[in-house]
Amino acid sequence: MQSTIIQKLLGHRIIFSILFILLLTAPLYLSDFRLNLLGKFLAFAILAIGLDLLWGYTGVLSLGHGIFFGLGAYCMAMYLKLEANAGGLPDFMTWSGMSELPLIWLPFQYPIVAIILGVLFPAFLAFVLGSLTFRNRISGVYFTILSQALVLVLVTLFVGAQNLTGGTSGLTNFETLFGIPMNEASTQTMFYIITVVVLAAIFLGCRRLVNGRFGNVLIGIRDGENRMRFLGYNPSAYKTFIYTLSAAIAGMAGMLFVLQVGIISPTMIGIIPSIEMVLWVALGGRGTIIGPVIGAVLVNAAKTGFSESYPDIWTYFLGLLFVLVVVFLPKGLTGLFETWKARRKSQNVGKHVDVAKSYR
Amino acid sequence: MSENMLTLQKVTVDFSGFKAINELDFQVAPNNVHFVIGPNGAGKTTLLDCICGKSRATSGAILLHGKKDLTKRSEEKIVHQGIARKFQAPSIFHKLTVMENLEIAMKQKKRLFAMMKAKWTKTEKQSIHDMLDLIDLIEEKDELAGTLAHGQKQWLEIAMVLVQEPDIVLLDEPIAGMSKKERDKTGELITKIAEDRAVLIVEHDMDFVKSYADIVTVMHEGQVLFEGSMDEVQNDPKVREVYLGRKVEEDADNTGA
Amino acid sequence: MRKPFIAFVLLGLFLCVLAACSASENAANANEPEETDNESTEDTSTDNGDTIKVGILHSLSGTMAISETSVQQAELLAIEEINENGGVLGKQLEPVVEDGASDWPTFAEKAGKLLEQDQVAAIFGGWTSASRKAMLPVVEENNGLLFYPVQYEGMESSPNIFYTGAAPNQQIVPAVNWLLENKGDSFFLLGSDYVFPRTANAAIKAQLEAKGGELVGEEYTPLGHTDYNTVIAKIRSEQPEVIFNTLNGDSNVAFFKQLSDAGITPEDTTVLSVSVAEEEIKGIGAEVIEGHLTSWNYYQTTDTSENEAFVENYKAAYGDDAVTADPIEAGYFGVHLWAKAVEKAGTTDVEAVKEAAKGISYDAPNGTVTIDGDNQHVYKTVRIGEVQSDGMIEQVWQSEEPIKPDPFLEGYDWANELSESLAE
Amino acid sequence: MLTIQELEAGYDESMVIRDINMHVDDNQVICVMGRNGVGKTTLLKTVIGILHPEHGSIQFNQTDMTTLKPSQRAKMGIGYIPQGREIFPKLTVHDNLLLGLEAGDQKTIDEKVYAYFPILKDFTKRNGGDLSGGQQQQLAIARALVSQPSFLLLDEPTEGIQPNIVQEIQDVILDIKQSSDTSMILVEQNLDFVKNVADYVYVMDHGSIVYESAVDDIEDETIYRYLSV
Amino acid sequence: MVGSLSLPYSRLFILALSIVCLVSIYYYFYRTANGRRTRAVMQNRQMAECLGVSTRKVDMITFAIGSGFAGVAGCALTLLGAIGPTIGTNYIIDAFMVVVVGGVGALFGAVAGAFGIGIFNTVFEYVTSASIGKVLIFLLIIAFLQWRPSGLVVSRSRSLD
Repeated sequence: MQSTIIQKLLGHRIIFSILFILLLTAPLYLSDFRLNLLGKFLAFAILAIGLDLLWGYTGVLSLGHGIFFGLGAYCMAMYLKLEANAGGLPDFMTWSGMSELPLIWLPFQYPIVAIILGVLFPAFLAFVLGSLTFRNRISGVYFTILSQALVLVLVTLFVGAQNLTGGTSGLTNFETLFGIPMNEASTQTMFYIITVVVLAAIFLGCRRLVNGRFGNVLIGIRDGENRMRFLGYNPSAYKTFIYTLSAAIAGMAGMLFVLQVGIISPTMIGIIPSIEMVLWVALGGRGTIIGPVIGAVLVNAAKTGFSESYPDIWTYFLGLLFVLVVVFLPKGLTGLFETWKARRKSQNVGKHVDVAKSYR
Repeated sequence: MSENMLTLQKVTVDFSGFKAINELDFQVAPNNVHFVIGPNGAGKTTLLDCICGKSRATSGAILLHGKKDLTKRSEEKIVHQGIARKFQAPSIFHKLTVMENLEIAMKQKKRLFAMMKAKWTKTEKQSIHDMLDLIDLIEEKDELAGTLAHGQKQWLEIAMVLVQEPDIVLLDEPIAGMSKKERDKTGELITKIAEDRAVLIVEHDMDFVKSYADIVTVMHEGQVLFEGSMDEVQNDPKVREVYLGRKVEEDADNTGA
Repeated sequence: MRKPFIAFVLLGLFLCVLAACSASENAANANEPEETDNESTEDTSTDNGDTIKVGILHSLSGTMAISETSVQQAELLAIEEINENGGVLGKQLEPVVEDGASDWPTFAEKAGKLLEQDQVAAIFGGWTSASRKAMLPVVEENNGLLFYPVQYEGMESSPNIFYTGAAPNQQIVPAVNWLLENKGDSFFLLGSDYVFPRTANAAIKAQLEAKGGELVGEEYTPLGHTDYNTVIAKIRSEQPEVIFNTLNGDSNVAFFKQLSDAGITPEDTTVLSVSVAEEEIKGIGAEVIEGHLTSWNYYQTTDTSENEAFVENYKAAYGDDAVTADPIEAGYFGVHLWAKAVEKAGTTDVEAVKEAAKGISYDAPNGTVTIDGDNQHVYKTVRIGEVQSDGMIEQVWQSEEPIKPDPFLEGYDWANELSESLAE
Repeated sequence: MLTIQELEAGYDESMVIRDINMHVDDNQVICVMGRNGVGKTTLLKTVIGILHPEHGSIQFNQTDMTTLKPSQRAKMGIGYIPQGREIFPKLTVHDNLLLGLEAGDQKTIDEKVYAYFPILKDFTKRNGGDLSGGQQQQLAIARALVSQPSFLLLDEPTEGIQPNIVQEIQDVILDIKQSSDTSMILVEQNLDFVKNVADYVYVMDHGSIVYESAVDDIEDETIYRYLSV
Repeated sequence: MVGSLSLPYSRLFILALSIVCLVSIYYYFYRTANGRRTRAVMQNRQMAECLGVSTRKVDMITFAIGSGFAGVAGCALTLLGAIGPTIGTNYIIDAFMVVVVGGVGALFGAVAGAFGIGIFNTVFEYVTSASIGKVLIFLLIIAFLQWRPSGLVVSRSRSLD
């Protein structure tokens, strides 16, 4: 018994370490352009982990994570924009007839503040919406709809307040970060490495969180929220926390996205991207930490691959992929392994275990 | 009054016009096994519901130790006051193992951040182990709870109530679907846990009630019809009329097989 | 048992992804066999072998696909014409098509792909200002060339972009002047809420103030907005003589329908639109927009011999129902302008082509267009037309000669304050 | 009428019942006994089709229905009264009964069911969820009876019901046996009642049949042994 | 132009159409056998199946009806504005919000919710702008849900979870 556990751990660790090292060394064998793409996918993977924490473990489906991603991304972009303009007004502000930097932009002159706000701001918004809804036991489809409405409303606001946000065009044309030119290959490689490290850290952190007692409480809330109340838990607090945490993670992903892609615009944070994010998790398999990572990377790789090979009809391929997964793999890719494992197990039971016992 | 652990004063629960409980006065004394019986629809389950906060009393007060009013508190706060409840249908967590079910149920700090730091202590492990032993699920401790048989699920849920170490235990039909032996064991367990706490049980099985009740309350149409020992209950003509129906003897047969 | 297994599969999947990435890279390289060893020499990298690669980057999916697909088709038509006439520098042009998917970060990604991966000689693409702004840093970073075919708000001049659509002074400014002279001086500004309408209206307001026009209302609605009742109520209470319409896309359909439903006719209030061309009129329905005005550099009805041939070829290629419009034409002549500049430069090298392009002229369907060496915009003729019941636009006025592009409105006194605030 | 051969079924991961062979003749009442958790409910769920067997077959009137859906089985004349009643809480009593007609050809509710359970007649407009537990159980039985099934599956119809209603329900089951040619599989714990109503008895333990006998030859001792461990 | 209020025929037609749709949905759900089946499947799918209701068929019919009504709504929209492949996204949120405010599974609630949101939307848009109006509506809905968390029409259940 003991030794198999050790074996498990070992197998586990080593494989994941190899994966991690493979990702870390990707700059050696991928072109700058491909590396940049992979970095973008990994930023999405970070977001997907957070989303799965919320959906797969706590049972709260948010169709509005794009907005938290976006808030993180905008916080970062606002700093980059100010730095690119060297203290001057961003171009879109002058077009909109503004003469000085609006109050809300002032904190973003400082990179550290911008990075902190990029996490705190989405977290705060999620905290407010979460406490207002979960406290009143608004959950299930009600919450999902509200989360989607939040996206719609905020994106409309982002587009509308174009003197503050750059409107539909979003923010782009950055130059330096901490004075380092952003678009140079070496800088981009650095961003990529940072992304890999953040991904690994969030991956391990979230796995720790959900594998212990805390994770069991989350599963309890997912499968029987009311029952948990009668065990003395306050599910609203837990749900609010996870929602907040996952928003913060999404914000982080957004910042890493902006650094590597160099643009953020409302199209990236709206309803459709928000739904797509849920699809990554569903496709990878919810209720596992690794599933969403696979899902996010795979879907986005497929998206890029298809659209490069078949620019006219790639959307059909992608649609077909989604349909196939939904029809044949309702539990996602990791669900495939679960079934496989269950098969194996029931075969084993048939062979080794006391028959009478297995009948219960 | 103050020696009562729990006092219900003129409690009414109104489900849009239908009064499931109507101006009910009711007390639970410590160290007692207190059964509530009555025909279906008499308000027994609703009584438990409003004590533990699942249903809200429309009027009246529920006092703990004669002072704290529970009617406005949230479910989890009531649990923190030492009141634990087992529901009629087993509502354990199917995707968690037996062990994990007990792990999240047991008495501990259940606030968010405390839970994040929670680790197994020796005493916790020991008490869970004892509990598993008691309910005969040691071997199944790493099985998913969903794969347990019906009776085992009931046991697990009773265990989940007990590991909360409550002062007042509310049990809704704890022996439904159990064998004779399991019932006896449940009964013994209930007697044992009542040594230092109050146990309030809703049950149909008259044999069981007869064997373990210290006090029996008969409810009818949302009110207390009669309260006393099982013998007194059985000999009360009002009770016989509304509840037991025609044949008392056959009840014993029905439930005793 | 399970976790290591997952991990192995993961590893496998990851390797597949990597393999896919490098495979497509190899594939890209395989297309240019002679080139692999001298990647670093910029000059030859784009015109190796018998072909010159050019990128076509428009939205083929998403909300903008309807508009952008026709521009893409026009550009492909132009490439085909050039190839039939022997190509450029004796080499055939090879279009590499990518889909911007109506998503600005995707435009940036694909522009990067075209320049870094495919090493195209030039990109023809974009429609929305947002997509151009997204591509701009990528194009500048890689020192590529972008030909952008749509009228826009101005206030921009990238050394790596050629703007073949109208600058504000080639569409909006003359339209406002014409309206003031011919239709009345109370203006209501209605636009979608994004950079083009906002910037355009800022200029219009300055112009109205200088010329004695009166601004009675200004409304912005979100992109894709379709309920114009409240806006129409405001229009009704203000009773403007002219509505200057900078709505984009679908909103136009809703607006014109609801305006006509409300019983407001061109006789009461004339709407002049700057984003409604023949293509859009098909969608709106000619009956509800008939009699209203548009301002462009080109209509399908424009009377030049080049246009006659262009419309004929376009219809031959894409069906009799296909209509041409200003951005389609701008996309079309953009390719020809670039080809001419390459021929003149004798190379596809970006700096050389930019140098050669200065002052170069082409007889486009809308008349002769000339690249302004100062700002890489194009001299164009301005036209105002009235929508007819058959969906065509009949010209009611045109500028006497091609107007010099002035993206920063530097040549207009009333715009001084505006352009000063914009000058960095 | 119904033949079960080598049936093996269970939930996701574990097999609950194994190697069940059972035969029910026309107009025969079969009782299945056994401690809780031995697989009786699982057996009935497999017969009605909620669970899909891993192995084995179920024949009904010479048709193999192993792969049919529950609705198809219901239409072949099998009525199911599940444990825990499962009436539709937000449909009226009348609508609940009308849904019982789905399986049969009748268009209206037979007065006979109201004769069995007169209380339902008084409550036709009430929502099912407003009834007491015993009344809900009566509704569940009535709902299964309205389509006049030729075969009934009853899963502990008297569990958790107040005694006077238990008596009524037992009377109804007896009456169905005596006055119609309906066959039944009845899961029941009360041996006296079983002796009263059954023609043949199966006892299950650990997911298999461990004892079977015609009701007249039944050995009380054996049954008590399996029921009370 | 009739004063400040004008009701074009197209709008009147849509109004009538909505009423017809509403009445027919009500009739369908509460007065027909199929409606009864649908409600039964909604409440206890497995039991409905065991009674002989083909849940697959009910799913398909319900989905078809739902899509059909969405189609009717789409047709109505052509009388008002632009139709494009992405038109759905503009309305889906509003449609969902109506259900949230009205209460899931409640026909009356949906109607009341639609009126409420529609009226406030118009007022807010007139007073402020289209985008600020949307924000205000959202805040209003959140506030409303603090007061009635399950929407206007609450469907109560006594079961745990």
